[in-house]
Amino acid sequence: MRPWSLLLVLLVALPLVAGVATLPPHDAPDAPIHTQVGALYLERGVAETGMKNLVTAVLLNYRGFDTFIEVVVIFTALAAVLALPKGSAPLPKGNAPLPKGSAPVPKGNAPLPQPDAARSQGVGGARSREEEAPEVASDVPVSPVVRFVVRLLAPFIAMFAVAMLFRGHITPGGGFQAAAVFAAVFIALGLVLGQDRAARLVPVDWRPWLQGVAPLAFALVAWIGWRLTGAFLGYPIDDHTVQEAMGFVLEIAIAVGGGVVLARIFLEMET
Amino acid sequence: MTGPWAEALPWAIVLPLVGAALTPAVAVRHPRVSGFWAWGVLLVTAVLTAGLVSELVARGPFSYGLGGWAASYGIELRFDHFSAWVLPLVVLFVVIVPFSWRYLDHVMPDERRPPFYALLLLNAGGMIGFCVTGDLFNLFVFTEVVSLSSYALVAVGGRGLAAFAALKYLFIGAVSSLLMLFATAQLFVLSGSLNMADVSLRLGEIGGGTAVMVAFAAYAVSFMVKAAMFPVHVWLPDAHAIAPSPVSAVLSGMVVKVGIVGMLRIYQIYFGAEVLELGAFNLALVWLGAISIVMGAFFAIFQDDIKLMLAYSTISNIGYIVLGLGLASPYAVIGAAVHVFNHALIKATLFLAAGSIIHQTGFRTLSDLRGVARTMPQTSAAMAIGAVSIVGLPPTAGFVCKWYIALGAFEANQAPFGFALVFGALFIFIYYIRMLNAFYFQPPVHASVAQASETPWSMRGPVVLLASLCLILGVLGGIPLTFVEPAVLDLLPFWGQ
Amino acid sequence: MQPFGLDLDYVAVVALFCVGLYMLVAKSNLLKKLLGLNVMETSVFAFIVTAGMVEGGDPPIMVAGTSAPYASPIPHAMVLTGIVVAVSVTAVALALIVQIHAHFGTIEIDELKELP
Amino acid sequence: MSDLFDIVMLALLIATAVTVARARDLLAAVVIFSMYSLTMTLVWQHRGAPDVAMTEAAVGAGVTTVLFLITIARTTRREKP
Repeated sequence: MRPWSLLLVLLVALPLVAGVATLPPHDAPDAPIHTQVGALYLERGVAETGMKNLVTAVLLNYRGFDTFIEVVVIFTALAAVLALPKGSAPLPKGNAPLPKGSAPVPKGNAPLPQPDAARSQGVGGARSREEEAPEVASDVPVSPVVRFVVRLLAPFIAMFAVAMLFRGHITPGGGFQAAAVFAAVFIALGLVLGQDRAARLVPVDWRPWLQGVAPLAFALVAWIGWRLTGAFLGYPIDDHTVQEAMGFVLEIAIAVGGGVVLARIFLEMET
Repeated sequence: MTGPWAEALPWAIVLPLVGAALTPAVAVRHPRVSGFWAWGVLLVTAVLTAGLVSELVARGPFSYGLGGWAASYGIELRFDHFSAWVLPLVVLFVVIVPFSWRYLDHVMPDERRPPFYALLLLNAGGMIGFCVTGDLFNLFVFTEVVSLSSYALVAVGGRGLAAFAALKYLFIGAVSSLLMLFATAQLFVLSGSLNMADVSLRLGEIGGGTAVMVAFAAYAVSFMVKAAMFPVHVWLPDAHAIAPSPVSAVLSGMVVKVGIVGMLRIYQIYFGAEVLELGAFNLALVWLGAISIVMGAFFAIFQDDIKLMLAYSTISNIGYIVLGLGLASPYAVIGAAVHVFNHALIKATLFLAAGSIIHQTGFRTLSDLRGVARTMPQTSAAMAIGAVSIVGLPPTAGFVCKWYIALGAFEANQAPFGFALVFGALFIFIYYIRMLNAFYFQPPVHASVAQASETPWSMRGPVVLLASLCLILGVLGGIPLTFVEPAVLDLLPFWGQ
Repeated sequence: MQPFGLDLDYVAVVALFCVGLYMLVAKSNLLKKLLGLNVMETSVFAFIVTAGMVEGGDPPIMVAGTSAPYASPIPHAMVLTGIVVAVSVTAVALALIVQIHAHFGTIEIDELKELP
Repeated sequence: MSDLFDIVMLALLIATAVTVARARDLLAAVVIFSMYSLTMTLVWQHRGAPDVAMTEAAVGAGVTTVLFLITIARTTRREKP
């Protein structure tokens, strides 16, 4: 297998090297990437969007639709994890659920409503017992020092994320970074305190709304922009207060929605 | 110049996506509500897309600058004749979702329904976006929505093997998406723009070059993987056979077409720029298409499992489409473009009918399903119509496109490929004869087959409707043809002929 | 710097891409494959960021007192989107891997293929 | 000077990537992968992309690594030779 893999990698590498070798040099100021749309953004960005951090301006304003679809992608990941079957129990032996109205099968042939049901029954159990127990248990005893430090630092890290969130339009940072930090704090707490207590941080009743809050907020802001400017996801170009407000709504929604989605993926994988 | 419906363009994409985000909240008390919710959202989306198509028919292609920014400054959505594919796509979704209401009973517990329907809606929204976006990076992001939801949909129904098939699909699909991102970045570095029309213009100014060619190759490989063409088809059979039947219909009928639509978009960029001599690539497409046809048909013959057989037949039919595109003669390209839709219709019919049979009897192989036509006459008839249609016999939808592609082969003086096409159809025919023989003329071997009852109406309705559409479009096959013709004739001058 | 007419930064990116691809293709362990995929993804992001930089350029954050050149903001926005997409794909893949292990007791492709 | 930094960093990146590929202990591979991400973070910070660097540090080195670690805890730590 290995020689073939190396050959394949080489086959891919050669065209790629040839491709990148003929690109315009990357740090030349007159490369197309610096003279076309990008240059226009640099020139007019602050005036048009009211944001000093142009990456945030591109993310939320010029290419806001990309970001919309991007939050949809993380939501998709959560929906995917939630839709997967839970636990490891194979289907009950010999009588996988029969549709109603069908008689018992005369031959010893197990019906196969699910393609993998019968094929895996014999194998699954035996194999997993052979395997040695996982060397890293999921509920490792955590040293009291670590526990203390994590609990001590958690609020401060969360505050750092909040600061990053609210200054995202003038300094590096913004919704996604805050979301990732929120999720990291949550996961750290989950590992230290046990997930039951961590899970309480995201109340069950709110979850269905919180996990989808980012796409929903985007749709709302897109609608408001449509009413105000006549263009989907449009920002009123000369009203910086409204622009800023719309931007903040999006940033907060991305941070909360993204954080909740990542936290829930963590919870789902832990159980 | 634009009418009222042009305003609906972004909402047609956003509606299913937002509907998906709301699904868990809507269904929080009664999980089964999610099915009706998804259906309602899709119905409204279908109305919106119908409006878009009517706008297209009335006033020709139109575009929408998101955020009020002009085309190459912000993100542009563009609705042209190839984007019109979103209408049949959504309509098929509308038909497939009611089928899944009852079908899911033996696939998953109720509490997993909301995320399942959310994934279906995301899949639909992602595909709509993919078809109408005019921005290369946006195209990539939509690809990811479609792919990610597809990986998950493969795995929802089963445990071990389904997860394995989904993971295989995920690895191959992720590499193909990555190649796409790489190619997008390369074109961006070369042209400084992400807007398709703008990139095309600037590539024309730059002229050719190795980097331009490598970007094209990366795109081509990426979309070949998405379309499951011959050398990179390995992910398809397991994934499509193991998924729950409504999902198989979606994946086999529509998601693989993402590769075809993407390929058309890249053709538009490159031929507009006239920077590459793509005759050689067309020839490669023709050969790969021909090999896909014969190979898919060949493997299909030896399958006993009906869903696996249908999955292989998808590879074969993608071969037809690609062959038609590669031949680059008007007839062939028109036939291929229409087959994108007709194959979706036929494959949905076949997978839903197969799903009904599996649902009612609990068996999925030909040898177990002997004599099923006696107890499930309507479903079996639908299966038969689908089979006749996919072989390409006259009074059905499949005939028109394959006839056009074959005509195109002779028109382009590529008669051998015309014969390859006919041989492929013959191979498939042998298989379906075997299937129909087993269904209709052999005595049942299992009691559950002999005593099976017809499916409930929520499942039988969609199947019967789709089967009759196969027949109707066979008779009225001219309508989609005349619709696609102007788009194809616009594109052809650049096509390398 | 461009020895032999090759852009060293770009070549390093391709090298990382290839290491990742090799892991993805040659390794039998599913987690290793997924790590390879992540290495590939990061390398493509590195390519985009590299392409967006400019000699002596500043981050595209407009602060009074500094003057151009600035790096282009679009590639950065693209990579941000890409990173989020990558973590989504990774999360789904990991969930699938956990399920495969729970069912078959192994995450080695070689052993999974031997199963009936 | 900046050239030297670049060369060292690129070499480090390739070295860590190769080490990830060679490590038999999956736990080690994941931890080295997180180092790879952090190195990438430094490179991007150096190339005028602080936003991207922060995201990669939080998402690539943080969240992704933790998800990998959970998976290892629930599956197995050794790669079969």
